[in-house]
Amino acid sequence: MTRTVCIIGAAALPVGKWQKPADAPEQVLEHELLAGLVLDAVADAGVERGDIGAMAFSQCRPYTLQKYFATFMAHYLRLPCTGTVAEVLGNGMTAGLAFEQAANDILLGRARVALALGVNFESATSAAEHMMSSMRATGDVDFQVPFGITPIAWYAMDAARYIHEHASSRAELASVAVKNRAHAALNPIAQFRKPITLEDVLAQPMIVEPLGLFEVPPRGDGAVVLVLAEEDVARGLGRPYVRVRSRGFFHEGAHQISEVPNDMIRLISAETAGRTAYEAAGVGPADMDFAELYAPCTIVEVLASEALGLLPRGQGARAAAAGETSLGGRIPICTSGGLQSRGHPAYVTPFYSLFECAEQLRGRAGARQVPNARLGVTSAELGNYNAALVHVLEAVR
Amino acid sequence: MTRTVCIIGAAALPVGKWQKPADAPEQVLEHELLAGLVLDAVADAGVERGDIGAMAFSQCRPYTLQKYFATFMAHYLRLPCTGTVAEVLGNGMTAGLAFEQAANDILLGRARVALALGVNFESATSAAEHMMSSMRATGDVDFQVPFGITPIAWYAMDAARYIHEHASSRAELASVAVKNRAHAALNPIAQFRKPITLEDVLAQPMIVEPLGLFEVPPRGDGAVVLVLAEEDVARGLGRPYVRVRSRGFFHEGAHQISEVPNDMIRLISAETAGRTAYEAAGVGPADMDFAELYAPCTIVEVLASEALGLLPRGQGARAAAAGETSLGGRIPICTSGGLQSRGHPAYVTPFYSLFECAEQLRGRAGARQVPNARLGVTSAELGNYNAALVHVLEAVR
Amino acid sequence: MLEIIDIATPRAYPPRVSAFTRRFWSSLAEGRLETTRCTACQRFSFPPKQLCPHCWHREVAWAPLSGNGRLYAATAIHAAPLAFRAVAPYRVGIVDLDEGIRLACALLENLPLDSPVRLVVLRHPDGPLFAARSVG
Amino acid sequence: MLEIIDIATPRAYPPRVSAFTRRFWSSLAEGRLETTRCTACQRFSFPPKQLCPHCWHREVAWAPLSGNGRLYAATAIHAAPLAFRAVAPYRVGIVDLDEGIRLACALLENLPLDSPVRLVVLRHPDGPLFAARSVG
Ligand SMILES: [Zn+2]
Ligand SMILES: [Zn+2]
Repeated sequence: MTRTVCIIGAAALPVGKWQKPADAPEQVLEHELLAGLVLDAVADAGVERGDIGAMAFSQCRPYTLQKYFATFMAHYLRLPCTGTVAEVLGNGMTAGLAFEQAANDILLGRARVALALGVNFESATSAAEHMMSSMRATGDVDFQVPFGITPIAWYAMDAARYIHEHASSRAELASVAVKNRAHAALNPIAQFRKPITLEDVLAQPMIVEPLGLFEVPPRGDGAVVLVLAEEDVARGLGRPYVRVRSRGFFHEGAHQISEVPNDMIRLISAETAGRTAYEAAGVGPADMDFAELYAPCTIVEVLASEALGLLPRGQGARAAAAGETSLGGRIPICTSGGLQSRGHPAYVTPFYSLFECAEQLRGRAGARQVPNARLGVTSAELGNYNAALVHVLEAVR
Repeated sequence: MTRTVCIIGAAALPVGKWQKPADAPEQVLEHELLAGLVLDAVADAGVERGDIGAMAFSQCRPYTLQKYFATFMAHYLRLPCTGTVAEVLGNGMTAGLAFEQAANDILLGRARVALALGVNFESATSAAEHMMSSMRATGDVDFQVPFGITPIAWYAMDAARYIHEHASSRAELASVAVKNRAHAALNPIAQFRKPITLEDVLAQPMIVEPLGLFEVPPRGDGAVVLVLAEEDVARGLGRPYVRVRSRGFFHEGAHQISEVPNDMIRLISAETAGRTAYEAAGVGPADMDFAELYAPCTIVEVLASEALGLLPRGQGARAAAAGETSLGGRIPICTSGGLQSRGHPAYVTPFYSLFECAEQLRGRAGARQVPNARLGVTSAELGNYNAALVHVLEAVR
Repeated sequence: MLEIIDIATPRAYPPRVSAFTRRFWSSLAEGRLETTRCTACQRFSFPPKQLCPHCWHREVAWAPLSGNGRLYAATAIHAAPLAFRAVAPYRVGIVDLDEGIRLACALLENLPLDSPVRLVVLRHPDGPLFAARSVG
Repeated sequence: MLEIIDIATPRAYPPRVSAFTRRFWSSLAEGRLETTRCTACQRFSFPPKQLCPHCWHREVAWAPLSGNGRLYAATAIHAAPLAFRAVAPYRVGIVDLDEGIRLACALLENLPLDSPVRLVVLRHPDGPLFAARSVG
């Protein structure tokens, strides 16, 4: 029997600063917030609690004191499961992999309804302190980390190379941040919603040259619950839902930089995973009504858009500056406001992307609705897009 | 198309103290060791590197400085993947869940050969310090951890209850440790191999009453690589292999203790997961030639054996004391030496169980070989066996 | 009201307090053991929760607990985490309260299993905890 | 031999040394840049590895590297991790060595991409690191 996975319900916390400092007299507890979201998402889906057979969690940050969070939550909700209960980890792809794990339980017939969920609390730890841990993910701890390379420093080097090779400019790249803020202004769960101009972006302090404060992701907390189901279940509910048309994954066998010189700004993994997903769905990039991409920095959105065939190679920044990727443009990208403005609680960020796709494809995106949105594409990544996970999603109403 | 998963190759580091203190001038690096094991396991399997399409990692302990270990290893080995590259976490079940993730990629046709692998280094951190983190997994951080409950304290309470209800004794339970040490004496990768007597066990200092030092798991480091493949591939290699006949999973919806009083020493999850696995394979507990169980303490082996139908309820400790679970007995359990003597590098422990099953079922267990071993059962757990993952494995020669 | 026992030292691992759980700890400090009870199915939860884990109803009310129960299981911990080293060995137990709730807590005496027990408040200088002791 | 530049302060984040990588760091301290080369396929790896990542052959030999290459990409890091705050902003770059190896390292100057560069040794009091600078 061939099964099809659908997204039938969703709930998301507005991205922002939720976590309290460790010495604050009153704490905001991750599990209290997430349990409430589970009930919201399940109500949104219209399923019964007893239908749920699996829970796939994106891992919490180490700042979350409650350990073995997945099994703890199964207890908190008194939710027996015949499918998997586990936590997964994979850099920025973490929530994408959790989504896959929940989907796999449905594909393998181990659950008819599954939750993909997680909470990422980190804002009470300063960026400088947080980077002492996150920089240990930027390459070899002994051969790359000693130079102080931060996670977004790799993207900055992508930006430098892109400007150099394609005669682009910081201003062209910065236009992506302006566009994303304009989208976020229409998104009630976005972290930053006050519109900004190109001049505002260019006037920000440098973070990693040539990227300034508004071109890199802010730090924040978030939590999302997605309800997945086999299509039989989805059909029986009589509500709009989202069909997972296809998926593609590829890991290029390198982490951050390849030791064998290659074309670093051609994201070969996104290209390969995207091609796999498009082919499996029998569609092409031109069929997409919108794209919600994992793109921590402006440059990453440009490179991923090009790799996924949404914009011509070397022309992505220019196209964004020309408004092609804005709402109302040829191919709206990151209608949520993207990682710069919707926010980037990293381990749940791909959940937020899937949440935005679900809102768009169920016609619930309000002022930022893409008219007649029928097909969308979303991506998640590992490292410097060394691996990509791509999903093509379809509206069913 | 229905696919079947097989274990075709394996390599394991002898369990022991490998990790060096953080201030030691020379470090033993997790990735250097694991990379060597990958080559060993792939050679054992007889497949080509290019056949491998996925890597599922048990997560490393937080003491492992190299972060995003999975994608780092994909780079270290320059191994592109079309299946998943990710790390999973789930208490003592961690490696079992990683094994499942690798198996799922094969079942879903995303890889024909997949690696399930991981390294657990922790021994350079003292037990008292380590428990400051691990106790945060022993229940609710705010309502249970403040009493200083350690992970194995729950098992100690199981032991107290078992002795109370079934008129058993510490000596009966302790006999499990003697049996496991006798098995470990025959296992070249076991952490402790010097035979011990019941008197030795009873003379040890108390750790958590009524369990003494030899009845609880030692701390140690380990690493394992398993090579999984679709049965077509396995068949083509012309070597003995292990067929995964079936699996069962159940989470009871509680973490450590249920807030609703139940029969705590009836491991309902192991019972349910075991039943699911037996039924899927069309076999029963009496068909098993041996069992390799996840059992940190003596009492846990008794309870899990009973829940899996290998020994009658309330009679497990007595049966062990009578030699029924020893090599040569009715149903040999933990021929590897179990977690007390083979060792317990927790996040890779279920890999070591699967490794032992693979050795037994391929007839390579040497002096501890179960004659004509054809079927075996293995388990992994979450919490106080709040969830169980059970596999029935079969020899194909 | 539970008996209150004064302890001279601060808690080894103080629990966190959220806006929601503050009520539990404030009541406990005054000798009242409370938890949440579902307004729909009427079942108790412990630890207190903002939602009912039994039926997922979202409305719960605070309700008193008698503190009377039975000792289901117990141990003494000799090998202790760093923060608890000074007090090791110490006893902990699992108690089934009369209201049908199972909880874990400190145990003040070495009691046979199935003994009737009663919860008490341990008043540390930095806040309360709870424990079980024999009845009478 | 690489130029050796003395630096007064210890390394902000000292690399660990294993029995295998000791050779790299010892050589570097003396101005020699070495890495491993496969005895089967003859390809270089960087960082040095006990096995060949290109063909999975298990025998490798230590081989010298010229230290000459080309700057592929670069940035200056202003928002720095705690340990690097004192030296921020600092430059890092990606260098393609003539031997066909791409590596990341500190960058001593602001150079246009594709500039020829040469690696140098930074001799800190606690051990060496490496960096790239302009040629000539
Ligand atoms: Zn209720
Ligand atoms: Zn080679």
